[in-house]
Amino acid sequence: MINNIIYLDNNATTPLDERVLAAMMPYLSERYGNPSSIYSFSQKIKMEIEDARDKVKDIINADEKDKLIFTGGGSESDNLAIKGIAFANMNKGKHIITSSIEHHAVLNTCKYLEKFHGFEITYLPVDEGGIIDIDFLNKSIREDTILITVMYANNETGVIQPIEDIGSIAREKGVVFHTDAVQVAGKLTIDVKKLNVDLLTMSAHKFYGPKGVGALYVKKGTKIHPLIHGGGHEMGLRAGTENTAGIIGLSHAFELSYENIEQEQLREKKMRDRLEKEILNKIPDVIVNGNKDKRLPNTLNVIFKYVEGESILMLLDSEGICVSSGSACTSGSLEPSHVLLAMGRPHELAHGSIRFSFGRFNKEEDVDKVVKVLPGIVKRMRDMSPFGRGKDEFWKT
Amino acid sequence: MINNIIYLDNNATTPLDERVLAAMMPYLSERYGNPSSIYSFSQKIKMEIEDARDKVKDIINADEKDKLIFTGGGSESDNLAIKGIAFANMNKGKHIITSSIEHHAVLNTCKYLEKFHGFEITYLPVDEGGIIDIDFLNKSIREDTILITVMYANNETGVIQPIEDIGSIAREKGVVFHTDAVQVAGKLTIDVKKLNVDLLTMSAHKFYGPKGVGALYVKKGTKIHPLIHGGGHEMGLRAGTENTAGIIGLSHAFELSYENIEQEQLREKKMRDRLEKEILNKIPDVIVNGNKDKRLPNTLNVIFKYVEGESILMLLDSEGICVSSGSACTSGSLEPSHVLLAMGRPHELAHGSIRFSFGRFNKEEDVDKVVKVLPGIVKRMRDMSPFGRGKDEFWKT
Amino acid sequence: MYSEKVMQHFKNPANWGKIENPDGVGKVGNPVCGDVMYIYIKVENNIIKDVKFETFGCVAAIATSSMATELIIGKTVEEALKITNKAVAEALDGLPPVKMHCSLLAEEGIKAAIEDYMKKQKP
Amino acid sequence: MYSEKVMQHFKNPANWGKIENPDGVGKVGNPVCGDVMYIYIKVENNIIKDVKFETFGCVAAIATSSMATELIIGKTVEEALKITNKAVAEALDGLPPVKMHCSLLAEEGIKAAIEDYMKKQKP
Ligand SMILES: Cc1ncc(COP(=O)(O)O)c(C=O)c1O
Ligand SMILES: Cc1ncc(COP(=O)(O)O)c(C=O)c1O
Ligand code: FES
Ligand code: FES
Repeated sequence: MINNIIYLDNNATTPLDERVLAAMMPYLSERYGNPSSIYSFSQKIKMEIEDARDKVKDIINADEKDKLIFTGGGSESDNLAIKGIAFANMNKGKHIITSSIEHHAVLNTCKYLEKFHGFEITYLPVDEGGIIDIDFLNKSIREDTILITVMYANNETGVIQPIEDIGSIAREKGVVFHTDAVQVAGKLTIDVKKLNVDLLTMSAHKFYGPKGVGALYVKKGTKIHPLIHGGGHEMGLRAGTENTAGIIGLSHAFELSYENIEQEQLREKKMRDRLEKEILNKIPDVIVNGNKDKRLPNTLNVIFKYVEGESILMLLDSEGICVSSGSACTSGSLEPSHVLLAMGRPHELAHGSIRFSFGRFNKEEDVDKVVKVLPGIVKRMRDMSPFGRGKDEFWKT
Repeated sequence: MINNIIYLDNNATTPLDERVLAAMMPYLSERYGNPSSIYSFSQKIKMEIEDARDKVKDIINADEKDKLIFTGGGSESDNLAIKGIAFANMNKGKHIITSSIEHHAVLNTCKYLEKFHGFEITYLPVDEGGIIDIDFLNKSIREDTILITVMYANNETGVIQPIEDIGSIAREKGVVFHTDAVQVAGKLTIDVKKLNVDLLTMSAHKFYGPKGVGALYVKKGTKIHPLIHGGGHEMGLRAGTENTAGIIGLSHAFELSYENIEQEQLREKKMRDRLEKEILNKIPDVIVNGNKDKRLPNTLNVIFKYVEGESILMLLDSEGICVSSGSACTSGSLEPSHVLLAMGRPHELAHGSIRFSFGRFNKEEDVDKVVKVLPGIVKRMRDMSPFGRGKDEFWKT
Repeated sequence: MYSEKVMQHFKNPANWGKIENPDGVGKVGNPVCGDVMYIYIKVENNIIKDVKFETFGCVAAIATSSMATELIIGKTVEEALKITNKAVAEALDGLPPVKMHCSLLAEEGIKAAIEDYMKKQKP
Repeated sequence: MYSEKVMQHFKNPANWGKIENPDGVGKVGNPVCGDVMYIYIKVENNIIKDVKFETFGCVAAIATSSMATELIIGKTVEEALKITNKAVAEALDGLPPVKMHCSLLAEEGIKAAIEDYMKKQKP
């Protein structure tokens, strides 16, 4: 990348891969036709969209008759899945099960249905490692449960949920199951058949594709309402002139991600693990969040006790290092991370987490740079804080 | 443009202007940050998005406190407006007024609310010229009417509706008023204050911007629910990581469209009028659809009696000429145009319309080429048809 | 959307036009879309010697008209009656699903023309 | 998001640290976010001679702590009591709306420290 920043926020968004941009360019210039038009100029574009769809379906091992709906992003896919299932099946019941650590696109959609459309929501608790309680799930399923929606991996901690187990339970009880796989798509292999999911969300800009385009996998026979009504685009499930460049970009980016996925996982894991080790070695009073055995290979979420996350983030920023504190879309809000709170972290600690997330364009030097400046930054902020070793004992952990 | 096609389908979509693409490029390469992240790399992008928003607001004469929400396209904006108002105000009433000639993004959204959420919809009729019946509107407003949604100009015929009048009536009666201005944005000047609208839809790809991004103007104080819930993006009204390139593209394209709008209107009108005249001169039994005094300057919708539209379209396609028959997103469907039916055209005629829509990149030569081949094409299809002069009298007009 | 073969038949349809003094005429309308086909046949010794069509309809309607007339020319009346719309569509390398109904015009047109011919044969 | 000035004060805050044997100490917490500020003052002849802070809080909390201490140093106790969070925020060229509450920490910290000082003055 051209910037001389060290970008360690790949769970927030990723750079657009140059190869993906190259694949998109024709659709941003001479191939501008509306895919719904019936002259050949447009029909060729329509066919390329269908090829793009088939490619993605192949990679996630979807059935030929399953649907893959292109949307305007991960949030839209989540909303389409949840509201679409809720409204199409409310005659059968109005109970939905989700978890307490979902992304806001899921959480706030559930809350909306609860508040304004008479649905009842069960929020599954998680353990200290951030993994949902399967027993609780089992006990929560009722006659009128129409949907279970649990994310595949958490964006803040990278913790991977037991989707396959949830899927078997859901299938056994005949409940529709949706998973938000935004943080998994492009990072781990996905097999919708093995997972027993009925719906699965992905978002292109998390795997080196363009922003503003996502997809929702919908298993054949799933009864669902569109979120965006209108023309018959996307098999009648998502109206609107197709974002041709975006769709081609999503598909190409998705394909590229799986070209040598295992190698890339190892490469990122190595950097992540070294950063983790160095931080624990060099900085006292650090807590690593999330079950270490069930974590995305690229994500590290740590708490530096006695200081707030934002300050560290901003001092790293002055060193040209981009990381996040809480999830990107809640920063600017005051609430501490709902994910860390759900994992039992006290309020002050939840407020102080920093997430490092590696990606395709990171190098080992990036770790070196962080390790060089981070201890000083943390020390400086701790000195400025009224708490910490030898100071007031404000909290205990 | 690089293609050697003659593109006369600018109401379906427009080429992306090279200048717009150039403005988008940084956001498709080195400026990839997520605008919600708080480090400076991203905050700068955030500021540029806000500038883009302000530019569009300025052009439509919006108040500083009014909102402009960036969405995933015209259809999403329509759905956000209609469902957003409907669900946020259903405690006040469940009656919505729309017209019988709306785009499917409006029509099918209304039908959905009617069928599944207990709303009642009144569909305003139009006259032979395609203009809605204002008296009928006046009489249709009830105590429980919570929304009037009437399009600014029709996509098939280009007929412009009396939005200002509708706006005054709506304001007087205290009913929220939305207009789908997808076919007007970039073609005519828009002044939301003068129009008395509360919500207004636009879509970038109709004014030489990118596909997959739109906007919804929302007057301050309008009570509305989001369509896509999640993070607090777009003032809490549209969750999802911003399509940065798309937003910058929309804004830049919108600005460019108004740079010399009057000149461009005249230029396109001249071509359109010449085409109309030549067709009427050279081809018998032609009907021009839509009130000629209230028509977008770029649109010409004609019926060639005794033949079907699709055949003409496909023969024009073999000559490299792109036009449409019915609206793009309903082609592939079998129904004749609901717009022409609403204007009182019999079924067989409604089935046979062709729309020519001019744009920024058309030249007078394009008219010449159409005029050269069209009479022969129509004659050929008429010869093949069992109807027409001296043949069976199948219908009368 | 349409196969090459459909487009070929649409652009250069075989047997379009009228037969003066035909032995049978079929006039059928498509209930789905309102489109119309006229078919004229000339029969000699129970064999379809000539056939022509006039169609007001879409690309698929015209292409299937053309293909159907090609399929029945030189066939016996009985053979011609066996031609189905599916056979016509297959001979055209298929039709888009929403356009399958269009091929019914041709099947029914042929049937109607043969019926008309048979009626006229009865004394 | 943050003004230049906020970032300057955040990166190089004035008067952070502790005063040994202060004349007054304020320990306040922000009810909105749970963040905490300690403020220490030294007073001579009713004039604030020295001030230091320790803050556990966000960028805005630290910048306002720094600015507030600069604003009161050298002022009389009465003058210092008149400093509002708005004045501190303005001196920093403003704060983002969601961050306005952070500036309350500084205002309240100063008040608490002066109150503590006054209490100690009473015989
Ligand atoms: C009048 C009108 N409204 C809405 C739309 C939908 O816009 P989009 O295709 O960008 O979703 C269109 C065009 O397709 C249109 O012409
Ligand atoms: C787990 C998860 N779900 C959903 C989303 C929303 O995706 P988008 O921003 O593309 O709408 C994100 C990222 O923002 C995410 O991390
Ligand atoms: S649509 Fe009528 S025959 Fe094809
Ligand atoms: S967020 Fe707590 S002081 Fe700013």
